[in-house]
Amino acid sequence: MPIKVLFFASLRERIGQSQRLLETDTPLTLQEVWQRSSGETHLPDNVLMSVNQTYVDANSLVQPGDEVAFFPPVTGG
Amino acid sequence: MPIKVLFFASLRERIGQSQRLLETDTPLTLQEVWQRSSGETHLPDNVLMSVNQTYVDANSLVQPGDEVAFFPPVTGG
Amino acid sequence: MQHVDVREMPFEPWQYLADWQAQQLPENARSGATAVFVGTMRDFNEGDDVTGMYLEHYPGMTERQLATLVAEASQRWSLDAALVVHRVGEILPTQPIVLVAVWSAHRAAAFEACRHLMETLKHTAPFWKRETLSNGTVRWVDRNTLG
Amino acid sequence: MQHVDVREMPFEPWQYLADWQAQQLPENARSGATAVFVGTMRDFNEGDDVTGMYLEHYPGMTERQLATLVAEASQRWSLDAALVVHRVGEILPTQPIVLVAVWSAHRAAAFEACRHLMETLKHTAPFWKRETLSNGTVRWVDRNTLG
Repeated sequence: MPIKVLFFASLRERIGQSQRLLETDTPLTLQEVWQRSSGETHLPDNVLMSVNQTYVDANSLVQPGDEVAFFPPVTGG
Repeated sequence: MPIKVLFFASLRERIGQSQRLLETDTPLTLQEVWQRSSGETHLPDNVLMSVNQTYVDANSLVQPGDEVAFFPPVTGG
Repeated sequence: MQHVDVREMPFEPWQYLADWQAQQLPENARSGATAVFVGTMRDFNEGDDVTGMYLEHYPGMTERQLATLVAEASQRWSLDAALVVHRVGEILPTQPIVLVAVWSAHRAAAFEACRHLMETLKHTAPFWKRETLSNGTVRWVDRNTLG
Repeated sequence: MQHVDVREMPFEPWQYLADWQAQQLPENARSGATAVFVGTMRDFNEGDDVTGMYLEHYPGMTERQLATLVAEASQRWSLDAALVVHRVGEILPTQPIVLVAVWSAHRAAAFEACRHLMETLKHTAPFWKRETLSNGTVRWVDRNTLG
């Protein structure tokens, strides 16, 4: 099962894509998911992350089949 | 011009009247207004007072023609 | 825009807000943040079942005191608009008693002004509640709930 | 009773409240205190004239996060009911963006829960604003206003 990676808002525009599938048979760190999906080496401090639609921190592990999202600080309400 | 004295709510029921006119040619203290209108000697601590529909404290002077009200703590809202 | 309405007639707060905003508030005064509080008569108080209530007020001073509170809050928080509606007379459980609404450019101001208006209203506006309990007892409420 | 509505369609907050309360809230859940906040799109931000806004969200997670915030607030303040409505998509100045309403037995709980819900929504619910300025510039809002 691939990992599904989503990007939103200004981050989506900067990365130049809204969705990416990462093929993997083993768990990946969020840093690895970021590097393989964004093409950028460094995960910026102010990027928020979720796994399976729940907030996580940058140390979380991602399992094959998970849905990961990277996005900028939220500005609703 | 007489001083018009009003009583409200539980205080009105205790004093047994809602309105009283005090004839006077000179200013009275609120203590004097209370004594002459309520028939009670002591002005209770928790009684609120207004002169001409504005809150005042027990040391205020009342002029002939003024409207004075005595009432218990308010409980609206 | 500031409005105070002390009334015997029941009112529906959301309909009142819709009508007042449509008729009294220009569109540019509606932008930003609106905070609203509605107090509704409960059917219990201090552990007893309450079947009815009479709200006495001081005609003249009540309206004047509410207008003063609204004017002070409007100035302190730079409100675009403020509205206070309060029932008097006979009130039944589940009927709205009080509506406080404020319009501001900023949400902190809206929240704080609305809450402050409710607290000062409860502590200084001349209203007195007389409750009728389910056992027929009639009693004056002698203090407000904390809040 | 808890409800979250993330919607593209404009809504009139007072009408929404009237309808929702009439259809969803039993009379005994309406008693006590109701606190409401409405956030409306302004026609200015950071000193610039704003003519339009697009609100992006994360379908699925947005609803889930709002439901979590509502459930947490409902438990923490023993709310009788809570409602969150939030627009997404294209929004015009003076249109309502967000409505938060809570029903409680006590006014302090109502005020605090309503304000807390708005603050946590603004800091954790996945929405992103993209503004169009009067000079044609399009920009992402990069942080929320304080407050």
